Amino acid sequence: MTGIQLVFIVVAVMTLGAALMAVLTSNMVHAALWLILALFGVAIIFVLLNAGFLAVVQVVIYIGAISIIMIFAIMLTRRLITDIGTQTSSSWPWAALIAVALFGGLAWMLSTWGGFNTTPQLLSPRSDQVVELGQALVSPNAFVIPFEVASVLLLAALIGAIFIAWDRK
Amino acid sequence: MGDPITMIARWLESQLLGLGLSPVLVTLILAVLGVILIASFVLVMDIFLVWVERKVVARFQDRLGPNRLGPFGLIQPIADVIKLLIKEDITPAGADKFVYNLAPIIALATVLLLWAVIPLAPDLVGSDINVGVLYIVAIGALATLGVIMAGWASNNKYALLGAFRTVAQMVSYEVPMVIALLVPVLLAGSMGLNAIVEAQTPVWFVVVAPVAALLVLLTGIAELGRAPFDLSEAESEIVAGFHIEYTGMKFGLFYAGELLHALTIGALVSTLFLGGWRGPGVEAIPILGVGYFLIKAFFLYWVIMWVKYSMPRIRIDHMLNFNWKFLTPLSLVLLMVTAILDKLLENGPYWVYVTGMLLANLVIIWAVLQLLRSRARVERVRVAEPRPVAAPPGSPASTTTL
Amino acid sequence: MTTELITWLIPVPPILAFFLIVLFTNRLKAVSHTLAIIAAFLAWLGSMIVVIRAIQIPHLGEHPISASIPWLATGSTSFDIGIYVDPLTVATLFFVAWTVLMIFIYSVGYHNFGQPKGDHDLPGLPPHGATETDAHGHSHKVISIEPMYSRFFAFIALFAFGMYLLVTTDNLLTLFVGWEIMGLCSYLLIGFWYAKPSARAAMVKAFMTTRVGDVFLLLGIAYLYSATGTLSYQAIFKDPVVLNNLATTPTGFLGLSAAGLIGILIFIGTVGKSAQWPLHVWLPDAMEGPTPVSAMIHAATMVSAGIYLILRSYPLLSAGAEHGMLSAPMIAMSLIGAFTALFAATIAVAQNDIKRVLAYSTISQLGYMIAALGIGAFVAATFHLVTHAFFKALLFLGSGSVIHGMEHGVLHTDNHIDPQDMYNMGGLRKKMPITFWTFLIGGLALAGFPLVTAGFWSKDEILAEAWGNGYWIVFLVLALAALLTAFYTMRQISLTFLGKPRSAAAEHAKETPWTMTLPLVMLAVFAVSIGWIGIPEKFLLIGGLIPNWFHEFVGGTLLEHPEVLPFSIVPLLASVVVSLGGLLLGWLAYRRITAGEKDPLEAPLGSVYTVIKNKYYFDELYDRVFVRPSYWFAETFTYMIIDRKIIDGFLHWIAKISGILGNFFRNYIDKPIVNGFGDFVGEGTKRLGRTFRFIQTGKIQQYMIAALVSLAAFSVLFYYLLVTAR
Amino acid sequence: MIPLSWYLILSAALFCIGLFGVLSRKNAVAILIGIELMLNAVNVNLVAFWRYITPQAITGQAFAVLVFAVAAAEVAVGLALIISIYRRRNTVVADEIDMLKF
Repeated sequence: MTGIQLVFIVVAVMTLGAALMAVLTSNMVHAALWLILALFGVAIIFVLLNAGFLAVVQVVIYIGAISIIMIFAIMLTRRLITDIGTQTSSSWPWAALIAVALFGGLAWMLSTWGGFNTTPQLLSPRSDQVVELGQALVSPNAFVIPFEVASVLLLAALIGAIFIAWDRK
Repeated sequence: MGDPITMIARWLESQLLGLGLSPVLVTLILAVLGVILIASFVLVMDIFLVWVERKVVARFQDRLGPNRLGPFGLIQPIADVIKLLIKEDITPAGADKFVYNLAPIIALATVLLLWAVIPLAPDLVGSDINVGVLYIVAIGALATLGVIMAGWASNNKYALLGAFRTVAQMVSYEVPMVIALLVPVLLAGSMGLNAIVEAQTPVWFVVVAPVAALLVLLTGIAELGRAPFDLSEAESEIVAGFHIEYTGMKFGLFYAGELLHALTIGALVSTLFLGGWRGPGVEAIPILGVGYFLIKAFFLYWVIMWVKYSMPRIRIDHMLNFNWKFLTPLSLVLLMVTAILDKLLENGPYWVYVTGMLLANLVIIWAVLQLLRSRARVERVRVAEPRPVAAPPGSPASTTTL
Repeated sequence: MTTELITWLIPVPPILAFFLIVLFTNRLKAVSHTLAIIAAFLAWLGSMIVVIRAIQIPHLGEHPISASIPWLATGSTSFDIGIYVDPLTVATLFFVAWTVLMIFIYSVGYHNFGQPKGDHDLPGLPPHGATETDAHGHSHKVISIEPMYSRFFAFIALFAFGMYLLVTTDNLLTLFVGWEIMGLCSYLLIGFWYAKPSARAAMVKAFMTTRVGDVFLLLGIAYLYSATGTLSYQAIFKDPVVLNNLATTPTGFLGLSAAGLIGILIFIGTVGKSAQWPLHVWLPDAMEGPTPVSAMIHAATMVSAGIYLILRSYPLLSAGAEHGMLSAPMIAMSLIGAFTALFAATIAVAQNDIKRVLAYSTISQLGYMIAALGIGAFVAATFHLVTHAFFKALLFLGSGSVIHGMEHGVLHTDNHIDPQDMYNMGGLRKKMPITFWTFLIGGLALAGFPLVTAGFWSKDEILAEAWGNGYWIVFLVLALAALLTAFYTMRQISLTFLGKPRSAAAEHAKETPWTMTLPLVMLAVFAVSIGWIGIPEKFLLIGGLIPNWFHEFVGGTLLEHPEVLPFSIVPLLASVVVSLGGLLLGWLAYRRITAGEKDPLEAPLGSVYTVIKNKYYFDELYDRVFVRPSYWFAETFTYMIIDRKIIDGFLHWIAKISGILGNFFRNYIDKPIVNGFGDFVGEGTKRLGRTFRFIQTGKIQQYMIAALVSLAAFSVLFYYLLVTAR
Repeated sequence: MIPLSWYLILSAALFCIGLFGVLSRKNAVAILIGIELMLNAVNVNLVAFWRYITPQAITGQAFAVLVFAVAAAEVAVGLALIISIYRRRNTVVADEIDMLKF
């Protein structure tokens, strides 16, 4: 077991543990904080995958924006912060069954796939991924249309969110 | 070869390898050492900052400031620290203990994390990652987290209100800040901070993009919640904001974090716009860069203090309006103008490039001033109108939004 | 841009303008007309470029510009949509583009743009006028702006789209689409002032009458498609094999060949669209619409479309005709055309409404063209179509200008008389000089004033062809019609412009704004000059000065190039004599009619005059023969006798028996058996629903769980069925 | 070196945990948390495949960026809806928002 594998295992355990806590804990603010930890773990996974840009963006967007407004929303709907007792609905055994079954199915299916144990190829040292990604996102031959659509989607979501949450007197 | 820190690192490396350790382990040990070094350097400076802050504010307010303990009162901050350490550590009833204790650590740690990417001298940088500017934004986002955790865990409505205000402020001001940060990125063609510093030759970016520099400084002040944007700890409204319940060293961590954050903003702006470690003779003796860098950072720190002790606090709706209706559009316009000009003047001689950029910035400033002036005129007229204090409901006067 | 691309684009601006106006600028009058005029201008520009480029192509007839894309796939074949520019298209496109643009510009003035809003104008009625106070405090009435201004421009833009589509297309199906769009637009535009009962009646009449023709046309197209499997011009009209096949296939209907039957069906479509006897009744009534509409319908577009259709399908119509022997459709065309030419001309003589005279004149001239085509004079018919379009548009717009001037007078004097009645006019020469001179030019062109005007050359060519090919009956009828044409034209000019004013309104008439007079002047230029492109080569003295380019060019459309007839003095003399004689007679009879005087023809003609004045009682005849019998049939025969007595009686009888049977079924079968079963099913469903409705919890997560569980179950199932079972 | 399978198993586990959260939590915000976890699992998958299968094409990263955008939009609208519902019905419990039942 090399050092990097050790790092991976530590991070993976942290991520999965935090994710489990996020869906199990009954305190909503704690759930959000656990979510942040899980997301942070995913960011480290990105670093391990040589995608530094995505790791930083993950922190900016998921932790800096999404989690923060989630905490905001939790606090604004605060009747439930103080709710004591279970936060899971009565059908949770079914949910657990489905999740476990899905995981089993996925693991089994993946293990039958030929490329399951691929080891990484070396990245070409010359290429700067940030530059490459940036050019791909605005290149007419690559992702400019999805990128623009995503921007329009964000704008629409912005306006829609304002409209929905607007407190009409 | 005049760089003592690099030399020491080399020597240490060879010594450790000589002990028979594996290269990976040696790299790890050196990295940890580097982190400890930079962190302690910054934290020591933080103690010094307390003295600077108290001394400068005293001068601004026509007082003497600390002058009893040691020469010029230099030992005073040590005394402060001791006082904070021996105070009673209170955890309020009903507080979420774990989160409550974690919050001040995050508050200080996020500031320290920023120093990992700031280049102190040509070779002296914690980690020269290629997405440095983005990293700074990401760490800024984490800082928000510390505040909101503190506010919520304290189980105090003032703390929660303060946290809400801070988060609203930080999340909002992040928008123009990121956009304005894109201007030096665009000019340098890289997000790495060292690359940006290296691109600032022969002129600093403050000459090419003064408006962006101003914007970053302004939003930086707002991010760190200092006057005139210190709504999160407005004493007259919410007592002390998110850290109302904190005592002793936990409060000390917040306090130190705030002071250090101010210096960090200064360091950042100086890196991005004032040439960072650039100065005469740096090429020959790289360690000089640390000096230049600190001089610039402290100058900006002094500017931040100057602003803090000269301006009154602004109202919360004004603050948000100022951000969304003024700074954000302005930064967008600025980014577009800069991008277009950069493309247009790319192939011309350098002095045309610089002059063109400067002129464009001046035009933007002029236009903004004109806009503000006409707006102020309207505002003055509106304020001057007689307003009945108790208008019947439904009458026009009662429905005017103020 | 390539010529093909430009041709594709010609119909686009008008339809865009239509949608823009309808959807967005309904309330912005200035924007609406700007949009419409820009669209018309763009279409004009495109048309002119296409025309100029097409003219420069040698042997355009053999190698027309064409392109097409598949539109509707019908099994193995498909209907194409495409463009086709041959000499006939060029000629039509030329006059359509000019007249449409002029009419658009004219409409701005005609609908009083720039005038104030009316005092009590309502949508659906013509403007009544507004009261305006001038600087001295005097208030007087002025003309007010049309309340539905934008709507008008939207409609005429759509109309223009229909026409351009029809002209540029390369097959009969899209032609039919354009044809029907114009039918709809004429319906909408004739009834533009829909609050007037007469306009409503006229719009319905026009629509219903043309519908008769359209149904036959559609039949013809359908037959053609089933016979040949295509509707493309190129594949039918340019292919001698196909034409020959059609001409030799017998149909068993009156001994006609397939070509003959299709030709007659198509020709009936034209009879409806181009208002030929016996379907001519709608056109005079269509004068209820605003005057630019009349010009659009009667000159530029709709009626021309009818002629265009038969010109286009001339190879089919003439299939089977040998020299000296006409095919069946051609015989029908020459007979109906010649008859209509004379018949409508006689009616025109006795009409007093300025626009109605022109309407009948149009019918008569269209008859001319159809008769010309009937005797095989393809080029002459095309030529007359082009010249007629210009001078008739000019005349209609001129008459609109006159009416407009008269309306001004009516409002000014506040003396309510009919501003369209020629007996209320007189002496307008001095009041409206531009209108007078342009109208005079148009009138002379219509009358065929020798040598100078376009009408002379085209009409002369038709007469020459009739004479030269030995169809002397047609020749005589057409010559007589020409005489009458010259007569009523002069009658109209004299009554309107010469002599002394016969009413207070005429004294206060005023020249119309430049937006109206400019199109008049432009069209007047063409009414004179367009004839010079088709002077016969062997004409006395001036023949050959300008080469007879038109004959060469348009003749190329046909498979066999039409031969040039030898020059003959008889038709020339005839046309000069009838034209000058008619004009002279008209002038003598009507030059000094005073107010209140009767028509000088009334006394000598006696009861004949009454008959003509009442249009041979055709409206009444149709009323008696078709409309009232239909009503009677519906009311008395169908309703009273068949319906009430026979059908109802039968039904009552059935009902009684059914009642008895029904009682039996009800009591012994329905109630115990059927109802029992039904109740069982209903109750069972209800019980089932009550039992299972707990599934419908409204809880989204349970739904998701259910969906995922079933998905998993199905995945497993399919896996075993598809993978392991193999 | 870490084989691809580790990442795939990690992302599958993360996805299933997220799914469990979506299906079992009462609180609507908690359901959103589950959705975020699922989206992150997708992203891990995308980036891992990019790194291991097609490192020369940047597609995996570009898609991850698009997923970020979609996630941001989804949270913005989702939370706005939750707050709107909370204002009207004073609850964010998914089981209590069942006006469409029966």
